[in-house]
Amino acid sequence: MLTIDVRKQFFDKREASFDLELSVEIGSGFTVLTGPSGAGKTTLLKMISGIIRPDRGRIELDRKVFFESELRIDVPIRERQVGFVFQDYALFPHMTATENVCYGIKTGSSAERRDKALEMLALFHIEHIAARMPREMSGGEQQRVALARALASEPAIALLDEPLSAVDVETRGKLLDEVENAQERTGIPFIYVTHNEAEAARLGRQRITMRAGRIVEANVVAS
Amino acid sequence: MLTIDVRKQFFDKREASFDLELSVEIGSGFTVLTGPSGAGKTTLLKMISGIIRPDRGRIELDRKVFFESELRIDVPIRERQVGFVFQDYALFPHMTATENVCYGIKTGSSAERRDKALEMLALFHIEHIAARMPREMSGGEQQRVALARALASEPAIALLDEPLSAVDVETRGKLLDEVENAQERTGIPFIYVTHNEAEAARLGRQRITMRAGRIVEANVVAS
Amino acid sequence: GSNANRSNEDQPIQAGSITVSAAISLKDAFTEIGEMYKAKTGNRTTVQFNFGASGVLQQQIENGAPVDVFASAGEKQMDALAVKQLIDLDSRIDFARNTLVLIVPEHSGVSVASFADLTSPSVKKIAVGNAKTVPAGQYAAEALGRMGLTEKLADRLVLAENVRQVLDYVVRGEVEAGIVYSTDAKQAGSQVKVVATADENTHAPILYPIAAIEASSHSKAAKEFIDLVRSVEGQKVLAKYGFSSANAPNPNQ
Amino acid sequence: MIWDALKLSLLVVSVATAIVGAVGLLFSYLLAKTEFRGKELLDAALTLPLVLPPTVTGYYLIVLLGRRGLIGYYIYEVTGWSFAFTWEGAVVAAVVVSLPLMIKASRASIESVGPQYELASYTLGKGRFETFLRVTLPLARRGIVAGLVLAFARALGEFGATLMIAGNIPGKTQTMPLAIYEAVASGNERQAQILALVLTALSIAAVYLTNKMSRTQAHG
Amino acid sequence: MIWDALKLSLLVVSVATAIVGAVGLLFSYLLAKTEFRGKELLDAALTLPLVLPPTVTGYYLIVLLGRRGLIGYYIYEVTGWSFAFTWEGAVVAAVVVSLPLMIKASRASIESVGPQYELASYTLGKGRFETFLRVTLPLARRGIVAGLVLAFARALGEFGATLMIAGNIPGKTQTMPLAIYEAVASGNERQAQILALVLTALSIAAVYLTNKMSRTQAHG
Ligand SMILES: Nc1ncnc2c1ncn2[C@@H]1O[C@H](COP(=O)(O)OP(=O)(O)OP(=O)(O)O)[C@@H](O)[C@H]1O
Ligand SMILES: Nc1ncnc2c1ncn2[C@@H]1O[C@H](COP(=O)(O)OP(=O)(O)OP(=O)(O)O)[C@@H](O)[C@H]1O
Ligand SMILES: [Mg+2]
Ligand SMILES: [Mg+2]
Repeated sequence: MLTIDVRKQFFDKREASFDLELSVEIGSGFTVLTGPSGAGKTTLLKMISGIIRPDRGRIELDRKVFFESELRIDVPIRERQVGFVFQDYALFPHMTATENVCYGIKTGSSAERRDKALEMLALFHIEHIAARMPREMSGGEQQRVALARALASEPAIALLDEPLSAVDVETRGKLLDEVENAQERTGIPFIYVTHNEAEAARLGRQRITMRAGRIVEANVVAS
Repeated sequence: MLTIDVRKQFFDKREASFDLELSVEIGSGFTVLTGPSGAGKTTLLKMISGIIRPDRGRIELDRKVFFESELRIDVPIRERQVGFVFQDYALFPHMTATENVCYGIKTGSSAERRDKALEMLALFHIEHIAARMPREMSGGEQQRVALARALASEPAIALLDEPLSAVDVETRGKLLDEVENAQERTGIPFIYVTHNEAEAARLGRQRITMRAGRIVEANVVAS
Repeated sequence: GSNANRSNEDQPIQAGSITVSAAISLKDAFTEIGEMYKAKTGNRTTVQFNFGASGVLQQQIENGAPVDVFASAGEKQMDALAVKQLIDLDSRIDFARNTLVLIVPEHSGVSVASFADLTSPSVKKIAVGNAKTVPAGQYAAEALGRMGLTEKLADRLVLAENVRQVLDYVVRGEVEAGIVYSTDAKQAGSQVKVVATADENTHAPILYPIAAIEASSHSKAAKEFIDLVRSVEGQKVLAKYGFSSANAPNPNQ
Repeated sequence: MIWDALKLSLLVVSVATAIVGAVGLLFSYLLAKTEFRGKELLDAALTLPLVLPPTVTGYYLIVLLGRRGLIGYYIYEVTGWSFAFTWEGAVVAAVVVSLPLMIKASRASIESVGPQYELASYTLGKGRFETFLRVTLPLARRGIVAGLVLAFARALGEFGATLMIAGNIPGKTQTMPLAIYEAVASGNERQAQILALVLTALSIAAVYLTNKMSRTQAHG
Repeated sequence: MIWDALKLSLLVVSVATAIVGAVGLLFSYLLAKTEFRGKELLDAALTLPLVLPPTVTGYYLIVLLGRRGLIGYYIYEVTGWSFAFTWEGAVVAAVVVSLPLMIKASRASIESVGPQYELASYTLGKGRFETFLRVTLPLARRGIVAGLVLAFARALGEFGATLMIAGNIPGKTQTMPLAIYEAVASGNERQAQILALVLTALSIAAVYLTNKMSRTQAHG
């Protein structure tokens, strides 16, 4: 279970240009996060992962406190174990697809880690680009490497920021199966940002809709 | 009218890992370009704009030869006047939204260019981020700045590589209106890459579907 | 000191090597004497030379550099060490003498035949060592002063940081004239012409002092080296490179 | 004396840094963005003034620019003027020794700018020059500023080559480092310390301000 | 003599470059990635050895490290050994004068690496050190190599400070630039030219090879 209760403002000069304030408890399994562009979806994921620090509030995953402004707790990013698919991928430009995926795998010999990486690439139908550098991949291929990298790192929670937006409809269907499998296998919470109604409908046992920094609709399975 | 007849191969070590070969004539107006991830859509747009040089062949827009391998013609990018929305946006990181859009506007005093830039931003519902730097924008906001920048530069052809993929469904509908308006106003060819069936259906008088570097279906209004 | 003229025949020479810091103008002569020294000791003791500007050598010694013998191109540096009691005063002795000469480029359109000619308007630039840092410059300044030329030449002087620089300027015709030691002029060969020699009484005698360093752990070998420099053979080598004996009157006079 | 040397140093350094900035950027651009035969060799050769003892560099400058030098001869014949013993000679020396620092640092940073921004600029109808000025340069800013700072500091401290070509004429070509050297070598420690302090303060202040300024401006 | 000086130069330069590489990266990292009081002042102060005439730097080194120096005294008391007139002294001189070049160039390039890659690395469970080594360093490669090349060249050419602290003892502390100095000062022009040629060739070859190597490897 993920508990979030935070406030965060961005400023343009002196004026607050964006004001996020929300409080929600999210159960395990899939949660679809939607909302118009600029609603604060990415900002929320970045706060959960520790990349953006809330002005105040509390974030807690399965009794482990990630952030607590009163107690001055702020667990470093690397200890939060989030698998993050960034909206702009953030693939390491100097590593091949395989090396990108290997990078986050924590256990096993180097041969084992390599095998696991190749397996992940195959899962997302990009085994043929295993040896390619990011700049030699198409947009959709890059996005799938980012997804493979995040899920291969055995995270405690997966934060997927529009992870299939650049992939064609046909392929996307197959990949969604794999993402769902991964969630079921690991049992960890997946937060999945999407603008795609079909995706949302398919994944959404839980669903949160944001607008202008607020939750306008929440359908969550929590205490 | 845009005439394309090209061949391009990418190599992984010695082996050709991707082989594009196609020949098509595209009339003015909207052309929707679809196809699975890795089909070669971006590669095609980059060849039209001059960013990627074909191995051989010919590209011609309205009797103006852009590329011709036999005659060794290769018009530089800047003289082709393409309005390109890149799949990864490529916004100038050191300029605000307004400055990014202004950069490509060729005529008018600096005040006029500024006004025009702000107008374009308003058209795409992002006037509130006019003074923000790219790193302070959400994904969908960045994408719209890229769209505004490309269309403000008064191109001879617009190459839009999934220009609304990061924008929510609701907003996207309104933006599509504006893109269609822009095409009608200017009368230039728009090539629009998308995975979204709704978008494709709405824009597609002409439609090209690619797969593995070949055109598998073309419905074009040409000669 | 003057009791350094002991015989070195009856004393065994230590094995190992000694370090001699010497003014760079002594390089050729001292290198040769170094070989002689080595041969004399049956190759058991060698000399490591540390050639540099006298001022630099002085500062190294002041800061504890492991040196056994110091041979300076000027008294000033040796005096500074003496004051700080860093040299073995008994071993200090002048071992060579030099003279100051006026040189002009090999092919020169300006006629300069004496120091007095330097005031001629066609002489635009004169290279001399920097009196504050280069011993040769110090003597040159003194000489020009005695000749009453200081004021008149003040804005024509280019101050070099070593004698080599003066030679380079003159050889390359950047200046109409320069003042160097006769040994330097001799080294430059036909590239420069010596047109005048400064009178001995226009400047303090140009003497090269040598001394053993107080902190040296090879004081016996150090003194033996000094003795060798002072010996007939040593003086012969120095003469070969244009130095005259410290005691003898200047042969050019 | 301090005052004269300081004024002269400031003059020489500002002119030299301006020249190094312009020439250095030109070279960096050519090395980073164009292909030609012997390019890497040129790059390697450009580091030479760093390797050769400054006195040797100064000697070559005299051989080249002196009154009877390979180039200097013609300058002297035509104008009756020569670089030797002038503050302009000091500028030449400072430029030659500091140029490699500028070029190395800025070439690297120009090459590190992702190509997508330049390509975007071309599609917006901009030529190479405007693209370089408005896109590449600002994005390579840090490395270029670092190069300029290095060049500035090196020019400020230039000593060996300056001594050779410009001579050491108090009030005319005696820059701060020459004055310091003179003080140190003549055992005038007190004056050396004062001079070194002034030079140190000047350099720290300049570098500090540059850092501050380049960091408070928009960062890419 | 050439041979001795060449061997010694290679020894001194390789040890010095290795030290400068390690220490320089540490400083660059601290300056680029951490915040502390007086940071920009430290950065500015680090350029000082560029500004001071090398002889003056050497003078301060000997005052510090000489047998009677502030630090050197204790070293000597304890170990009976001193930096003065040793090749290790030459290494210290080379490190001090070339460190600023390394730090300036590599700090700028480390700062230019987009934060998204480091953040991605953290989310993948990597600590600061591993992230720096495997992500930041390779992405800042060009600037770091430029810094190393500058430092190498500067160390190879170091002369003034070396003369002061290490002396000029053939076969023991006489590096190539000192040998050139000695040859020039004693009027041995032929030898000076040969030495300068060897030094030039060595430096061009080293820089050229470094350039080639760093460019044929994967580029980000
Ligand atoms: N550093 C910043 N400074 C100022 N405003 C910011 C900053 N970062 C984000 N914002 C603003 O905060 C708002 C929320 O941004 P966020 O990236 O969370 O949106 P989002 O819901 O992910 O949108 P999208 O679907 O377009 O990616 C946006 O309006 C954005 O412009
Ligand atoms: N420089 C390169 N070297 C090798 N292969 C490349 C290179 N650039 C692209 N490719 C390959 O060419 C194929 C076509 O790429 P392209 O970017 O045109 O695809 P796309 O149709 O735009 O796909 P997407 O919808 O995922 O963006 C891909 O498989 C890609 O990996
Ligand atoms: Mg977002
Ligand atoms: Mg694409």
